[in-house]
Amino acid sequence: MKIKITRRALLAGTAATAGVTAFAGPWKHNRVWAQRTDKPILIGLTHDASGQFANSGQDEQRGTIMAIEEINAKGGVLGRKLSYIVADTETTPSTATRIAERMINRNEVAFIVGAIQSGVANAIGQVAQKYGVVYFNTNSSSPTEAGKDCQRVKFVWDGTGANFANAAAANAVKTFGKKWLLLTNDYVWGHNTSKATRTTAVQYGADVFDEILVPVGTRDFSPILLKIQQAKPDVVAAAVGGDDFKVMRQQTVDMKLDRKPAWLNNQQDWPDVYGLGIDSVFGVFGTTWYHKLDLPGVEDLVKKYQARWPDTRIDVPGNVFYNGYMAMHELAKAIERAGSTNNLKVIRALEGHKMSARDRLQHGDAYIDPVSHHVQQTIYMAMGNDKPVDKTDYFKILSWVGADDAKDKNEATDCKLQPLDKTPSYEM
Amino acid sequence: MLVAFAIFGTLPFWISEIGLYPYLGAEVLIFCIYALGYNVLLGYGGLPSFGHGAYFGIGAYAFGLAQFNLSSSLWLCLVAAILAAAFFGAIVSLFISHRRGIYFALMTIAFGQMFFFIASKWTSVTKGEDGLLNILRLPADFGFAAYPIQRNIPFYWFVFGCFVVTIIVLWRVVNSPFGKVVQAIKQNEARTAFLGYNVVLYKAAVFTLSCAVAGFAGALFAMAQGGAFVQVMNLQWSGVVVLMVLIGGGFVSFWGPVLGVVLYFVARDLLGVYTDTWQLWFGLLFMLVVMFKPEGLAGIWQGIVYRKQKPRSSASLHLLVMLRGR
Amino acid sequence: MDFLLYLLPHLLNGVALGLLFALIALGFMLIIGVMEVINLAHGSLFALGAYFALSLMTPDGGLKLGIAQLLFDLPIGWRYVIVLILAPIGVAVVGMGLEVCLRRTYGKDPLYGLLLTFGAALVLEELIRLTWGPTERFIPMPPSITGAVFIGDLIYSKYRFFASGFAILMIGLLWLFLEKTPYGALIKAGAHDSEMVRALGVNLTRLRLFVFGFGTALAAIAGIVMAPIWGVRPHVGVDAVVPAFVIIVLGGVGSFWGAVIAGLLVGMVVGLTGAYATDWSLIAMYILLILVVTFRARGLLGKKSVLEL
Amino acid sequence: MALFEAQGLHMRFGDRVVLEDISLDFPEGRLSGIMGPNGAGKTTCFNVLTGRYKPTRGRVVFDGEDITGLPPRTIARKGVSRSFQLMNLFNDFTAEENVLVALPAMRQRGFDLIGDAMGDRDLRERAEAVLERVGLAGKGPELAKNLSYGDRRALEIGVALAAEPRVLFLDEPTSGLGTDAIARLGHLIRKLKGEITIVAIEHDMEFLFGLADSIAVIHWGQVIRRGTPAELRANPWVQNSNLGRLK
Repeated sequence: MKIKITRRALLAGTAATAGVTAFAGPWKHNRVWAQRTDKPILIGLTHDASGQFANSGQDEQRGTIMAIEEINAKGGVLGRKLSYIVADTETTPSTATRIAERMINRNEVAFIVGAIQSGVANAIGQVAQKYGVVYFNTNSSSPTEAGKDCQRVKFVWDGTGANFANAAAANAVKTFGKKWLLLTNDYVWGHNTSKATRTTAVQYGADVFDEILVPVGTRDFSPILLKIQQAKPDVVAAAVGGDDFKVMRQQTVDMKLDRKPAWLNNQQDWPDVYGLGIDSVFGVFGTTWYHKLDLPGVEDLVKKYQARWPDTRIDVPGNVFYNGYMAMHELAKAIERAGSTNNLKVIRALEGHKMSARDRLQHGDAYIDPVSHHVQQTIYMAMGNDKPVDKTDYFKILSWVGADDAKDKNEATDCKLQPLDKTPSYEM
Repeated sequence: MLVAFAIFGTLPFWISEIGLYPYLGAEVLIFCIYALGYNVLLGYGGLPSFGHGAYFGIGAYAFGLAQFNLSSSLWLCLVAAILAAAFFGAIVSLFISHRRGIYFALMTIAFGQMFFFIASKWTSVTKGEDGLLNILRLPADFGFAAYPIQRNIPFYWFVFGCFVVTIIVLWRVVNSPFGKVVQAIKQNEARTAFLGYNVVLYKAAVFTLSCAVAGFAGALFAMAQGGAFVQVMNLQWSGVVVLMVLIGGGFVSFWGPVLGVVLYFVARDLLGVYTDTWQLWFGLLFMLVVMFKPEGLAGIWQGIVYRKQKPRSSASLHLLVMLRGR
Repeated sequence: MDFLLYLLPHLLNGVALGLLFALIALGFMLIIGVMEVINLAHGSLFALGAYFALSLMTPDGGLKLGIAQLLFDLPIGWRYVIVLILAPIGVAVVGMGLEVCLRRTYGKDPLYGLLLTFGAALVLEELIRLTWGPTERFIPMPPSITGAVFIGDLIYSKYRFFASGFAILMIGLLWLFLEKTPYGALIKAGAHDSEMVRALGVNLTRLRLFVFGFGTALAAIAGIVMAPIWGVRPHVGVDAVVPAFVIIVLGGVGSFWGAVIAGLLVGMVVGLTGAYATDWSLIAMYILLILVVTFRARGLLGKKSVLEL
Repeated sequence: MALFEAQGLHMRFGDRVVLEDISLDFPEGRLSGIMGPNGAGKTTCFNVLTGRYKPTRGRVVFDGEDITGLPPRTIARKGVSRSFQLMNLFNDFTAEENVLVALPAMRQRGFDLIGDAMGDRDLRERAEAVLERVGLAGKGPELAKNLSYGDRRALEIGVALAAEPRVLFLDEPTSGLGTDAIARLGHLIRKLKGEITIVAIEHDMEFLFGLADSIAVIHWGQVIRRGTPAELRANPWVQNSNLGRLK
């Protein structure tokens, strides 16, 4: 047993990144130590590197890291450089909790950024709230994130399932018809998203005649596809996510069923489709950003991305990258506005903050909702591109909806942020 | 035993110095409890369950639900978690106790998957993939005084206390007449039946017991995380506990699982800092252990001790027996 | 009548699904039946098959050897046929490497074989992620087997016809091999009486190496055939190994027809629950397993095996 | 009055008839033998008698009670104990633990989850006594798997004895043993004879002839001869048959 101690000690010696930490004094406020002003601001990046969302996790990581490098190239924030540490959250909440604890207690990060899956985001959010660390949920789009599971320290950057439903449903009733069938992945995100779709669709006169619950982990959609054919709906509104969605897409496209009923897919994450060929995009779906938006600055970002990440298989930036990239830049700006890395000041600087369409590289202005901490933003509707200009041009952008129209009205009632004065002060 | 207690009993004083952190210590201890309970089933009973995460998860959910709906007493909530896990374990044991080997293993997978599936589906109760959040670390009320265990270090002490209790209970169980019978069943089920034992009942009992311990650990884990998440119930996490127990040497030692858990978490935490591909290195390490030292870490340790201690004094023999477990 | 018309496509679909499930389980069955090793790396080898096929089918797979260019220049149909032969051979080599590692566990508790392959599964999956990246990949298929067919007014996938036909072919070939060739007889003898095989003067070590390689090649074939249906991603193997496991136990360890029947049964159950109670379709297979094993200890057609000890 | 009786046992596996109308009785306090060539149905008969298999037809009666088809553990609890032909010890237990687990007193405490199994002096003394009885005094702390072949056989009988049976069934006790060990075993069984009722299957005729009070010969699933050793020895059929070594 003694051997173990020495081995551990040895390992500790090699783990040079860890500063010498001691636990002293009462917990809540001992985190506010005098900081040397030149000490880098350490950001903990909690992106999935394995598990179901490894691919998206790595894509948002490219976004956050690129933003950090750009900020540092301009001299950092408040005279301090940004540095970062990365840990794989494995798409697993228990891992995420441990990593958040480690980042805060051992690595002493100032902020935590990154999430794809809502369970992971919640696990990190809870730890962050306990210590008061500001946490950015970059890419988990469960409506509960800015609803009942909102946190004072947590900010949600992606559009949620409800946003996409709001943006799409009204239009789809007019365009495709009134006979609707819902295809719902049998988990919280699926249920919430379908609920939002149903509400909006019914409001615009649709008849939702059936809802098929698809168990999470379904690998064969053939019975479901047959069932859909037998039911003959005008519109199939699908809230199917993760690997299930990839499998469903593949099987639907293979059977050429992607044209006959109109498919309304909630959101299409870029990393999930890129590389599979333009044919593999099916249905109408939402996204927060596209690399061929006709806006100033978009092309620049694409070029910068390609220069920085020449080796990645994803040749152009997509929405997942974009959310990570924008969030990190906004974090730096918020620190600048707050004049401090103190969490409470940063939170105040973020709440209600307005971001211009120009800065966001979107068509409409966006703002951080002070009620739910959700970034209310432009939502684009898109479909597979029938006239691509190059091999990356998968999407045809159909329309866009401004922040206030896409907004999820339930957030205001569902979300109850912890009071700011009950949030521990934290500064690194 | 003393060495283990000494290391874990002083851990908060030095863990930060070696580059780790108290939360990790608490998590390690919780998984030690889980793994030790599991090893009573696998190492002593010879019954490979590949769906044990289910009972860990049931414990976590039961703890959270009890806290929200029943009582704000820590003890009652813990008891509820243990009973819930034991209850479902007992039901499952009715189906699987007359099975052996691979059929036993498969049935545990099937039931584990069912529980996992139900937990993911029954979102109104478990909150599905979002997780059952805001589970509190309730104060430990001893009647004469109540201690808050919100912060990580007091929480660590609390978990350590639970660990000690678990060790003592399980140690007594494996050395009790019941423990002997269970070991006899592992070695020779038919013979044990011919000696007049109702082996099915014993298998059911040991399965239920280890489910109860898993539920206990699950409840502690819910406190540690402040929530209950469905992922701990999936097949992969059920596999991880088997892996930890065997790599540590659960077949040859009571303490094996503890070694395995420590190795797993520390290696993962440290490898995870340097590489995203820790799974590759850990997998390789694991293959090497299975190939060259299937008795696991405890086997290596025993090899060293035996070689050094050819002429044993009775005192050191006693110590050795305590260390090896059996 | 309406009811029957509604049911019929689902029944047929269930049969097609069942054949695919049986195909997925074949390699697993061979290894568990003959060597009494539970090969948890089956899924990763299944995935590896798909990735090898990816690399051989298209330059997109990252294979930069000059000789591969010859392959890429072939018409896609021929390329596909060649890949269906070459990729499994490649995977078989990997599998044989694994068998060499496994030798140290022979004669011990079968749990150790299971654990070793569990470790191998982790390693293989991570190697796949390192080599080909975490992104979803796409293997081009000959156009003659993709697309849709019309059955009445229903559309069905052409590829599924091909895949289930292929599954029947593989099941038939394997059966012929096991029953009608001297090698098959040897393999079956090796399953139950290793002493007899030794007495016949056959090198048991080599026989096991061969069987394991053969089993992993079957896993790879299943991986390639399933790729257009399930997609190709590093962790796709998990989707294969669990059903394979279920099917083997349901059918009974060591029984060829047991596995085939169980595969069909699972396919039918998944197909029908998919139509009538979609939200229960995934768990149906486990409920089926629990029911069968509760009443028939060794599955449908199982024999006694050391794995029970 | 026989303590243990088999009445008209039939046993079929599939369409194979293994036992056909077997009736046997084993009087109290005697040593009865069953012999026959390999494959004659001896072991199946044994397994039916001790409850491992349920006979297709017929009854097994112990002490006036019908025990046909009861599970092995119930039969064992009534006082029927058996040893196994292929040695069936708890290999990772010590010799003492092997015996300990078999004691009825231990069985009664089987669901004692917190007591110390090895701390009960009374139990250990009883176990020690059994070991002594089978000639293994002092070998208690040895692991069963490390014992010599002869010692293991003795322990096998010790485990069966520890259950404090009224009837002890021995399945081919001499198989695999050398001459010395057989002699030792003979000595041991002779000591037990008279204390309890013993039924032994054996194909070593010499061994059985020297010990048994009466012997039944089974062939093709039927009892073909019964009698005392002397009667059988004189029987020309037995002499001519190849039932085993007969000097």
